[in-house]
Amino acid sequence: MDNNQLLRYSRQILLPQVGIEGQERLLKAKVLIIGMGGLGSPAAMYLAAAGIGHLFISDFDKVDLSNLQRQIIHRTTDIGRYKVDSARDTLLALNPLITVTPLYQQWNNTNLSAQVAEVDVVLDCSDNLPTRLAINQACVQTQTPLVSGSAIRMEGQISVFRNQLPESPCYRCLYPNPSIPEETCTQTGILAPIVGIIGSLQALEAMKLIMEVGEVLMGKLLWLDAMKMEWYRVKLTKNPHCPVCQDQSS
Amino acid sequence: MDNNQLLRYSRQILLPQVGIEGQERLLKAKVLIIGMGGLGSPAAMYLAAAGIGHLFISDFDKVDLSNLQRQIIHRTTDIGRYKVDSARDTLLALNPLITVTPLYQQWNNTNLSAQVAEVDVVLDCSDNLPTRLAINQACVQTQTPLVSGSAIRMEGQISVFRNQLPESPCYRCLYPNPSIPEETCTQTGILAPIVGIIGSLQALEAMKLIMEVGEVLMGKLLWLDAMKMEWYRVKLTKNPHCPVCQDQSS
Amino acid sequence: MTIVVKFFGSLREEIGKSEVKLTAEQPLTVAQVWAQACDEAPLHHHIWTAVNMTYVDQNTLVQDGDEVAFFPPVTGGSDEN
Amino acid sequence: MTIVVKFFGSLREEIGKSEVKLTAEQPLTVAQVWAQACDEAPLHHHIWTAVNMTYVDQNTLVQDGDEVAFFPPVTGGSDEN
Repeated sequence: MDNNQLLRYSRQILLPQVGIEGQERLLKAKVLIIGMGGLGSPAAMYLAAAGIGHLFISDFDKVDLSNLQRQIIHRTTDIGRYKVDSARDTLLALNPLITVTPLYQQWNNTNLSAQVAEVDVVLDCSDNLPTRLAINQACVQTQTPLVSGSAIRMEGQISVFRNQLPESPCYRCLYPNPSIPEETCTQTGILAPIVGIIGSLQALEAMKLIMEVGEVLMGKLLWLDAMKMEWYRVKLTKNPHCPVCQDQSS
Repeated sequence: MDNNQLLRYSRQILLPQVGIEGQERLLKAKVLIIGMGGLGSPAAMYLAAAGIGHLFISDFDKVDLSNLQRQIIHRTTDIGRYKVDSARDTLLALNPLITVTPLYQQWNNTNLSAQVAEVDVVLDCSDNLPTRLAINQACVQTQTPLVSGSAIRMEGQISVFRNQLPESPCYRCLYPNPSIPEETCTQTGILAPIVGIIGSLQALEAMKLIMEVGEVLMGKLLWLDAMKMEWYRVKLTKNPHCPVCQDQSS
Repeated sequence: MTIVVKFFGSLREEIGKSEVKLTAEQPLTVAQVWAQACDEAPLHHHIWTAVNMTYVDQNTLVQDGDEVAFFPPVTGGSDEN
Repeated sequence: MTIVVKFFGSLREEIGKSEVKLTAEQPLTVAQVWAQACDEAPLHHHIWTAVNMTYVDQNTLVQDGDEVAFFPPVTGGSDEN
């Protein structure tokens, strides 16, 4: 690190849990964030600010006026641009010392697994269950840790799946029957700050994974009830019949 | 609201807890945010995105390189500018339909109370106990609700003080003896996403206060232990000997 | 046996109550707890269930003194246009 | 009487333990619980204390079965230069 970096990151290098070693790990890390919407906005901005060396940001969509109520990485003048272009501009304006790779494509099992295999941590900031299940499968196959967040209505949830550890449940363990009603913010709505809370928590857990400090939410799900402002902490166990992670470990 | 506003805010108007009436309340609301640093950045961005009609943002400081690790409202090219100028630019780029008033002054008891009396809710995003106590005093005097957040190290806390209600504790009730050691991020450090979590929570509680929906953290303190990723919910009671809120109600 | 039943988030608002206390003569599964607490309303398979804050499936048997929680999985997201 | 003592956040890391079980013959205040759990180390007046997750002052008497938590107030912020 040069003096410029030492000063920029000084407020976290000061922490005994980070130090020079922790900051070096962040600078060397590669993180894939899938979705540059409500969750991806704060997650990417905090990881960029903190100095994650290489961010891969993925979204095939364009910025729409109705996104701006909560997707704080985009600006009104970005309407109509690809979200990953708009997001890359914001991230590099925040921290020009990092590398940002925009990914425009839609994923299939093959190209997603190949991309996931390139990174240290994946953040699922997507908006639908089929995509979430595909991301989980790629992370289990490649034994890549996954920080999964979601938010809708006045609710949010986050969990961490350390897919390199045989004792870790995977995201699919939670859905023995994945044919559940689709919910999107288009139909259901979301209060703006909830994505800020969950997306920031995703960035925090990703940094802890990279620096190997503290306890992450492995085998635990935090569930936010924003109307009551209560957090529920639910213990998760590996599903012995899970078609994704059981296949993998046998 | 015109069609442009209806579309921009559609994802929260859809919520039964918000609707047209809730959005109208947000559009009419005036919120004072004291501090455009780590907590003020996400708090202001989410309140601007959600359509709070008039944001008063206060900070007398200028942007420094060491801020950019966590203060995501500022850009690298903003170094040396007043934080409130840099923040105003970001907020209006996010949502040009709102009004943003930058406040550059340092506060004394008189001018702070006068400013607080102008708004519906105050967010304390400041960085030291004397300022926090002065903000509390002004909010108690003017019976203005206060959303108090703070973050340092790997810790954060948030609470809401509804100073118009006689049963509400005030911030000073928590400090029978306010001569406690100063802690700033300059000496102690902070991990970037923690301010994102607490600042977003402050925006959420402010919106619930304005719309009068749900239960806010009155008489409750949420305390985040980011190393263990655990939230503690502590019940607060009014201090019968509090020199600030007891004076007021007698 | 006595069981505390809780409903979280939007499910609480749908059901119209946040907590119910049940007494039962014989062992119940989580699904049967729901039926008794919600006047036989159908329990959709996508609703998550936790016993004493551990995620379980709907056929799990509940013990005396257990707390059973029902809550909606959050699968959506806000990336959409 | 038996008391569970917990240390949160950076205090946990300073003290080097997260939880202690105490037994006592006679009633103790919160401050005395600290002294017994922390080998008579001084309890600074700025440390917050909660009994059964309710904020209390350090002279509060603790009852059998109570959970006593110690945690540092977060007063700082990150607005500084």
